[in-house]
Amino acid sequence: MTTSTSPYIEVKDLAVSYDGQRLAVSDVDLEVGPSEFVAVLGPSGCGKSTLLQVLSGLLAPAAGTATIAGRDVTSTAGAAPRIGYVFQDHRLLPWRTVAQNLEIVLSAAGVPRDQWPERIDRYLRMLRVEAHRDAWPLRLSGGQRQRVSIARALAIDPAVVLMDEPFSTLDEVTARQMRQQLGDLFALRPTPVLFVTHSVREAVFLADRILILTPGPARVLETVTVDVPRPRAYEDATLAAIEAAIVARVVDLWTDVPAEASA
Amino acid sequence: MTTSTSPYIEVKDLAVSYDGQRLAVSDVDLEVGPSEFVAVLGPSGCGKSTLLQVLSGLLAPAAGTATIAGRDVTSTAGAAPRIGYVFQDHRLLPWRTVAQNLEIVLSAAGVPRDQWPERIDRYLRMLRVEAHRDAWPLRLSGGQRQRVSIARALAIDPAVVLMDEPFSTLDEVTARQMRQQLGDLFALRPTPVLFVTHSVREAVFLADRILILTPGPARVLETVTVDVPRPRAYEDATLAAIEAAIVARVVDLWTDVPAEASA
Amino acid sequence: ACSGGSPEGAAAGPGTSEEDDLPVVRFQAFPADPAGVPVVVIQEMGLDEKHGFRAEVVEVDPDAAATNLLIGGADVAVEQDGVTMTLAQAQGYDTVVFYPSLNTMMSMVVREDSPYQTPEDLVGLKVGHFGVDSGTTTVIALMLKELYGIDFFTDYDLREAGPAALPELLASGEVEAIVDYEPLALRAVLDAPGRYVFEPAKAWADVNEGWSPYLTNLAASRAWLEENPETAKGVLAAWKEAVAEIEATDYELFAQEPYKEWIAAGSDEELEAFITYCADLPCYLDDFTQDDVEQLDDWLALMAENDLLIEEVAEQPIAVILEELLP
Amino acid sequence: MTSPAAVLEAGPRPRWWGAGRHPTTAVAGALGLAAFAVLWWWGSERTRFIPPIGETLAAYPAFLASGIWGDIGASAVRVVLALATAVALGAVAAWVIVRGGFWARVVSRYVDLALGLPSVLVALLALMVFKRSEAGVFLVVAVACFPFVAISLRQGLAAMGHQLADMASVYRFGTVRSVRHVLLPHLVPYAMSSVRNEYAHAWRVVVLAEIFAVNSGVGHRFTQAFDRFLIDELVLWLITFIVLLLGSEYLVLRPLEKFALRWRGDRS
Amino acid sequence: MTVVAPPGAVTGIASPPRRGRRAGGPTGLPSLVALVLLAAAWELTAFLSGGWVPSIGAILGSLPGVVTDPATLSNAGITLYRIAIAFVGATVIGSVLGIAMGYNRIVEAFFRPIVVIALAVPDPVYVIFAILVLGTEESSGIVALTLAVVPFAVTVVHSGVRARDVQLDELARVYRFSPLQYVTQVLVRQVAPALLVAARTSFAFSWKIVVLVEAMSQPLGIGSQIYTAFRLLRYDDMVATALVFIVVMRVVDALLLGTAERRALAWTRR
Ligand SMILES: Nc1ncnc2c1ncn2[C@@H]1O[C@H](COP(=O)(O)OP(=O)(O)OP(=O)(O)O)[C@@H](O)[C@H]1O
Ligand SMILES: Nc1ncnc2c1ncn2[C@@H]1O[C@H](COP(=O)(O)OP(=O)(O)OP(=O)(O)O)[C@@H](O)[C@H]1O
Ligand SMILES: [Mg+2]
Ligand SMILES: [Mg+2]
Repeated sequence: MTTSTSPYIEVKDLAVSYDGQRLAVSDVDLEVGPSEFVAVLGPSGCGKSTLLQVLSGLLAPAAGTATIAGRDVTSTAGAAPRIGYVFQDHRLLPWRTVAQNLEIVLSAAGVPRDQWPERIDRYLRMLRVEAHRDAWPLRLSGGQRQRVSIARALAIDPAVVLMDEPFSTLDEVTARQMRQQLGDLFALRPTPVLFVTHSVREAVFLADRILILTPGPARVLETVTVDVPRPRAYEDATLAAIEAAIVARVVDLWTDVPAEASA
Repeated sequence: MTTSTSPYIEVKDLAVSYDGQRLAVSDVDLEVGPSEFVAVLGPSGCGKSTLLQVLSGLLAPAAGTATIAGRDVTSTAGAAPRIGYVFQDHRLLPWRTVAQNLEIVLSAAGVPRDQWPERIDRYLRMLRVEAHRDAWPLRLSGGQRQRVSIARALAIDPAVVLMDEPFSTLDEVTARQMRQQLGDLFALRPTPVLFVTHSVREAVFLADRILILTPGPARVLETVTVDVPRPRAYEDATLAAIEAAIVARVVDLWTDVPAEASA
Repeated sequence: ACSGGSPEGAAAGPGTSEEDDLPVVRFQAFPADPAGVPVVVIQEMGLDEKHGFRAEVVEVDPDAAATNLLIGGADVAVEQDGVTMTLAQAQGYDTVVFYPSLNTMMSMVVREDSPYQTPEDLVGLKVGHFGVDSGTTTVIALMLKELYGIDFFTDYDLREAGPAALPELLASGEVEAIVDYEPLALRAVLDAPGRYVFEPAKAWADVNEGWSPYLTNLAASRAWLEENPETAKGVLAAWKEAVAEIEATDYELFAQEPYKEWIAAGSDEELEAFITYCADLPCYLDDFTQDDVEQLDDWLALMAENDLLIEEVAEQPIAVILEELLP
Repeated sequence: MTSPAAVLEAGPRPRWWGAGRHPTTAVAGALGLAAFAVLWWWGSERTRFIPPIGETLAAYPAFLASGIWGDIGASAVRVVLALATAVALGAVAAWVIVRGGFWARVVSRYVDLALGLPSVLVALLALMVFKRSEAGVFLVVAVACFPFVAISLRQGLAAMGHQLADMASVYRFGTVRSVRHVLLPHLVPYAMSSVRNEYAHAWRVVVLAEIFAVNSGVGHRFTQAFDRFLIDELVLWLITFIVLLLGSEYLVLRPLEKFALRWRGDRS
Repeated sequence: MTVVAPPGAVTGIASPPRRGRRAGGPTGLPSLVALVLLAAAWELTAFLSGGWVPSIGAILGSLPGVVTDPATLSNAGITLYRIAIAFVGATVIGSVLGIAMGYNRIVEAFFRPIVVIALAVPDPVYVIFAILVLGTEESSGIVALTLAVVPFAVTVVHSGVRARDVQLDELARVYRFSPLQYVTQVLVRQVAPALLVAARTSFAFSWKIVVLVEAMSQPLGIGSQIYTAFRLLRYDDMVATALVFIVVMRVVDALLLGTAERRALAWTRR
């Protein structure tokens, strides 16, 4: 289930700058296969979110190309195949209830109306927020909002999943369940996933490959292939070993360079 | 450095409800000594943020009392001693630069103006965002914003520190540095701290005592005293053992009960 | 220069000017109204000082003019009509007219090349006016009813616009005829080009012993007249003298500054025509007798009878002969 | 109309809301002005009463030299003072209304009432109360403008959210700091739109109020031209109003707005 | 960034926040207090004006006459009709233009000077030019009215659109909301408060300016009735007529816009 056939997501020589001056991402190359789960690790502020924004067509790069399924995505949001994007901040529509927030993306994705209730139920249950179905987003806790946002991204059966620290504000137990669920879902229906996280263990547990980025402006420092068969166990010793290796590697690299040198 | 003399923060029989119907917190008792670091662990949506809001005077409880330094804080925000509050969302003033955001709270806290530059420098450097001194908050990455928010809370030399998942969106390496810094700072100048987190290891590493909450509405399930002398090492085996014990304990408890039963 | 009048002075009550002890009299006038010209003449030729007062001009908006006089915004108005004074009387304000300022200077104008010869030809057609409750419109309406049996308000297809815009409307063919006061009607005659189809002053005078209802009059509150008898007499004397000055030049005075600026004719041609018109009519009147008072009362009674603006005439005549009021 | 569809489908590079200053916006602004000039030219060709644009502009310097500054100054003082009062009143009203409770309802009744008062009526009543005086003009303008400021600021206050206010109270900002650093910056866009509107509204109302009440100011002069139907002079006055408003828009309001909202980044 | 929260939540600024405070008290009492205070102020004004401003007694005295006059009813109908058209026209044009300007810098830059010019033109000029260009038909008054109101609506909507949360736009783009969905679910909901203010502004201006339009160019309507009363020196009738119609307008405003407001902002109530 590692890199296979032609890459589904392909980024070449990508450079992004805000205000036309500061580089946030420089010279990133990356590939995600058609059924590959790729995790992205990088120090805070290195440009991970920026990368996902480019891939979703929200931000135009200063240089380089980004394609999904062969289509250039740097010009228009929505040109690429259906994307499930979990934003770093939740971005729920505050004037729609939780269920309505899902309905609207289902409708936008052209999912037939009769499938909605089943899907909404399934994903809200999977994310364990089914009790808040009819709540307004502003009345949810931080973690609950994040989970709704994940449910939304998954509910549309996306062709590509982009996740920006989706489990960052979840407690250990919930996060483990979620990871498990996400792993199962991916095993069941492999989809190209680009998964930004700051938890090394999480990355190791979920990903086929892990991209390690440098401190900003981001470049790919290293690629780690996690050759552990699925299903995996969170406490698995092999995973722990890989995690330890990665941590040991990055502790130096991410600290050596002054993280904010780019400014 | 564990519970000593009379408690500095004291919460009794606290119950909080939104809309006057759903309980978000029920019957919480808790004490924090004058130089005690207490971590709070609880499943997502159990009422941790709600608890901090009550302590900071933002939310009126339905029942019970909450005092800081003997003063009732349930009636007015700002009645209690100087509080450094790291909100779960950053809550920076988007129209003030990073440095200005700190200046405003320093001025509000009555810190003499000639001390500002030094303090701002110190804390921005500590949180490793000194390069973004003059940036607008909207142009920072998620983790950078959170760090500025922490710097703001610490810069005023607070009498009490309330932190709501302050390191949740930081990468492993940065988070470790931050934890270390916070631990050092606390060792240097012990202050009552109530620290909400979802990382068990983080809690074990930093806290004198850990409160474990039930799924919402929150009650205190258990108190774990971390009797490991400081300075502690993050990879310390004793800490790992305590972590494992807590995880083992909560995995059942937090999953057994349907997390959202309260709705 | 003439359009001045200090705002501060205007705001203050009647008083005396600073340089000398002469009482200040504030005259209110419409901008561009020929009724104001004698006041300007009074100022320019020093007739005010000669007659023991100092004249100031307060320019007022036509709509708020009566109110301005009533609230004391001016001492003497030069542009009030009998109907308005009757209304004021009915509301309990004792204001009176004491001398005519302008003759029946209003007309009905059609385009020159149009086939209409009399007001009757216009029945059913678009006629422009500037307000069904305006003095000009009601006067013409009553005359048309009396002379032709035409109900102005229902027999014509009425179109309302500001008085100054009416000539444009006629010229552009938007309406077939307009009723307007002078010199705006004259402007229509020159610009459209047009011609008079009904001249009230002449038409009414023909059947009423040479009398026709004045377009405007000098007016003041009875109390002011009685409290300032000498000044009031001075005002009237100065007015008469100013009118005489104008008539002595056969109205050619209008062509000189600052009167020319006051009148603000659309063109020199229009001004020439207006001078001719005035000299012919004539625009200003030079006597006011008990007979005129009665004629005015009869006219107002006719208005009341036809339910035009007023329901009944005032108990006392609204016009007074100053010499009789102030012996 | 460009918008919603464009948001979704177009999105050219660089982003459709652009980055930094576009020379194209200056060109577009000039085109907007040109469109107005063309409309005018077309009007003067087609009608007999609109004077040709060239003649009018040629006459403008002489008009400027003809002693209109005193009147403009008089009116400008009235407008600015009344507007300042209206903004203060409107801000207080909005504040009371958003706080809720009994007085909120009382005050919002007055805002509603003032919203529904025709300026002509207020001007006439002011004439009766203040006779012919400055105070009347001032009051008319203030009464006409304040309710619009109030509803606009009320909208801004209601849109504020409690997050930052909570932060301010935890860090004990106190009233002055809260207002200065939290409330005012948040209200900038709302205040800008209402100041922009009410400044223009104030000029319109001052024209009306001066008709009735005083013998000075642009309203008085404008009415003189209007009553005599001196179209040429009327148009010169119109140009003056336009210059006044364009000047304050491009020299004061926009730079101010740009400065106050620079934190929002590239969305001007 | 603009998280919209309940009105009333802002209480935190000066005093400690107590969220969920409901605007208190019965509805009637504040109105009554407002009325009494207003009446007192009016009487004082009437007194200070030396009797020129009609007293409340005089106004109440002329009210029955005004209300029972059949002309009042038909005039009110005519005026309401004019206001309705101008209001709808101005709100629609203002919203479309304001939204377009809020989204596109070029459109904004193009229309900005035009809007400022439109703002600069005094109301009477609109009226007179409409008559001269379009003739004396009923429609010219309505066109003048609409033109005079539009720029205000544009400004309000424009700034509302600019203050929106761009992050939600991005959400809509990523999840490929259809234009309709975008408009109804993202745009309108965010801009709703501004649209309401714009509607309220157009409504108020329509009514204010219609008085002038009718006074200047239309023989019928409440505006000309008010003006006629003034010219005929019946100040009490003038105020009474205005009062009647102001009440009518308040009712319409409350029914129409009040309901819309409650609907549009339901989600903010906790
Ligand atoms: N809108 C913006 N304008 C200018 N600079 C920005 C903007 N957004 C982000 N940046 C800068 O770009 C860099 C990368 O930001 P990005 O959000 O991609 O980081 P990240 O890797 O997602 O970090 P985190 O883990 O903290 O979320 C940061 O240094 C940040 O300061
Ligand atoms: N404003 C609100 N109105 C109504 N209910 C709310 C509100 N805020 C939170 N809640 C509910 O109260 C409960 C506790 O919320 P709280 O934010 O305290 O959780 P938390 O422990 O901080 O969770 P997390 O770890 O996800 O941030 C949740 O079930 C949430 O749905
Ligand atoms: Mg990020
Ligand atoms: Mg929380």
